[in-house]
Amino acid sequence: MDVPATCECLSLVHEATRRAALAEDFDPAVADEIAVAVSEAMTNVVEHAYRGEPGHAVRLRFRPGPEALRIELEHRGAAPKSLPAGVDLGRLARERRRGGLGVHLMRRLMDHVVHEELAAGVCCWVLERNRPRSRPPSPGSES
Amino acid sequence: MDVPATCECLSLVHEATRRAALAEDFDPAVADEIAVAVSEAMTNVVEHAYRGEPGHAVRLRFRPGPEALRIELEHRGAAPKSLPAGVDLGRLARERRRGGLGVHLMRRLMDHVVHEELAAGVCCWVLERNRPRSRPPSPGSES
Amino acid sequence: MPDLQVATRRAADVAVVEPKGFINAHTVAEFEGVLNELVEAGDVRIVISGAHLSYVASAGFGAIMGLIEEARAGGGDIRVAALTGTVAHIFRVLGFDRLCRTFETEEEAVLSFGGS
Amino acid sequence: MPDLQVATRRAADVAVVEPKGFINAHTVAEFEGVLNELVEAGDVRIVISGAHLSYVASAGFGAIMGLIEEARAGGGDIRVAALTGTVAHIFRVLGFDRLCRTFETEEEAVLSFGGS
Ligand SMILES: Nc1ncnc2c1ncn2[C@@H]1O[C@H](COP(=O)(O)OP(=O)(O)O)[C@@H](O)[C@H]1O
Ligand SMILES: Nc1ncnc2c1ncn2[C@@H]1O[C@H](COP(=O)(O)OP(=O)(O)O)[C@@H](O)[C@H]1O
Repeated sequence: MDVPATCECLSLVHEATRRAALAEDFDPAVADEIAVAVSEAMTNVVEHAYRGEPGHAVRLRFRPGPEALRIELEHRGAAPKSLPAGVDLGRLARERRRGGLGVHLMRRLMDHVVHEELAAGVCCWVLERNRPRSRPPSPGSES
Repeated sequence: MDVPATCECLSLVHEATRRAALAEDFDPAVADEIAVAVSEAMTNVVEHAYRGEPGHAVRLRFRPGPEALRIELEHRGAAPKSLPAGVDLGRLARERRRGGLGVHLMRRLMDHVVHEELAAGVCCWVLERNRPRSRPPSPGSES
Repeated sequence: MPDLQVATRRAADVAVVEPKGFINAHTVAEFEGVLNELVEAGDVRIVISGAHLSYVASAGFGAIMGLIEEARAGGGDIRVAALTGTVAHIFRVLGFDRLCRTFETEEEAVLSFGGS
Repeated sequence: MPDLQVATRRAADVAVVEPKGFINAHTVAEFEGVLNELVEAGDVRIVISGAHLSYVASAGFGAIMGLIEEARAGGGDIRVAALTGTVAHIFRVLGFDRLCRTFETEEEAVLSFGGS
């Protein structure tokens, strides 16, 4: 599905993602988390990959698999040279920084987050959230 | 939910609507019909109410009720002076017309379709699709 | 996979147009462009194969409506094949089965034009 | 109902900011604008009441992060109350409970500033 790469579409992307996750039997609370993570990836594409320029698109795909729900956001913008490994909130606050949390939040909410270069000029955020496992009975764990 | 009033958002509106209808337990085939009808209303707002001008928004609301799923598309564009009562396909084709089917299709797919003026300058497409009824047993109908 | 891709094949003197994806007011230009080019080039025996369409909004049916009489005036026609699900339903709901001949398969639609 | 509405109330010398809806990179300007104005006016004892927020993306937390030390430098603080569901979860997940004091209710948050 092609979506205009603008922040004005964030609420609709959020809602479509939330409903896709619910349809895949994720709990409502988890569906919300997945939707927030996908909104972060969309924001990243709009603000960093396309630098806020108008007229670009993001191709959004929901790919349910047996183990996980995979969501891809394909774009033709800039690839990040490097991504922050973690964040130091206290430092960011002392430096009056208002950003720098997006990638960190995606990683905290999802089980797998990568930015791939599929081909020259074609990039993709790939986010996966594992399906809940019915925990196998661990022998001797009864108290 | 505020959505940019552009045709580029149609696929996302379609998908969000389809999933909202599925979540309300409509059959997949009916959910597709509802999504097409809402896409037609969105197209109408973009092309007629806002005349294709950029920078406008549509406020999209899903309102599930006990009898029907109601969908509202609120906008601040032009209200239609009149709407076509029906269509004569043969005549439209002979006149080489490429449009004029949108409102007709909305009406055929939904149980209730109106365009309301909520306040000065604020208009709203209201579309409703009734929930399927478990048919009441009609006495003496058994053969 | 973009939202719509339109392939054109030839089967004898019939042009088979195969849109893949969905047709709405945003993607219709692509579909209409292909039909326009065929009709303008006098390539007016056209079959639209719907096998790979997930949905078609009124804009897509409008593109057929706007060109079918032109194709007929040129001695051809626009015929439709392999509609399924919601697309077939909306086709009927709009009354297109009275405007436009439909066939179960692409082969039948192509054969319906007769050889040349 | 727009996507976000931000109301501001006063409780003694504390400004209570109550955003309603959701905060993402599109709506954050509205939220940030209100916080900015308060801090710039020296109105630096701020409580954000989250009771009517459905979700907050990183942009919303970023707005708090970017202003909290300014508010503290002016003798005030930004404190947060009544977070629920996903908003409370993301607040913790980002580690904001170490940056910013939170309270169950708006009243507790207001009282935490002490009278004046
Ligand atoms: N797609 C990208 N292209 C270029 N640089 C990027 C990209 N994504 C992230 N970065 C870099 O990583 C930093 C942190 O990104 P992110 O966590 O998304 O922060 P923010 O929340 O401010 O967008 C950015 O400030 C930017 O320097
Ligand atoms: N919101 C509107 N504002 C003004 N005119 C309208 C509006 N909606 C419909 N109309 C009028 O009704 C006609 C038919 O509308 P519609 O069925 O939506 O056709 P189309 O499929 O070409 O958009 C339009 O050509 C237009 O003249």
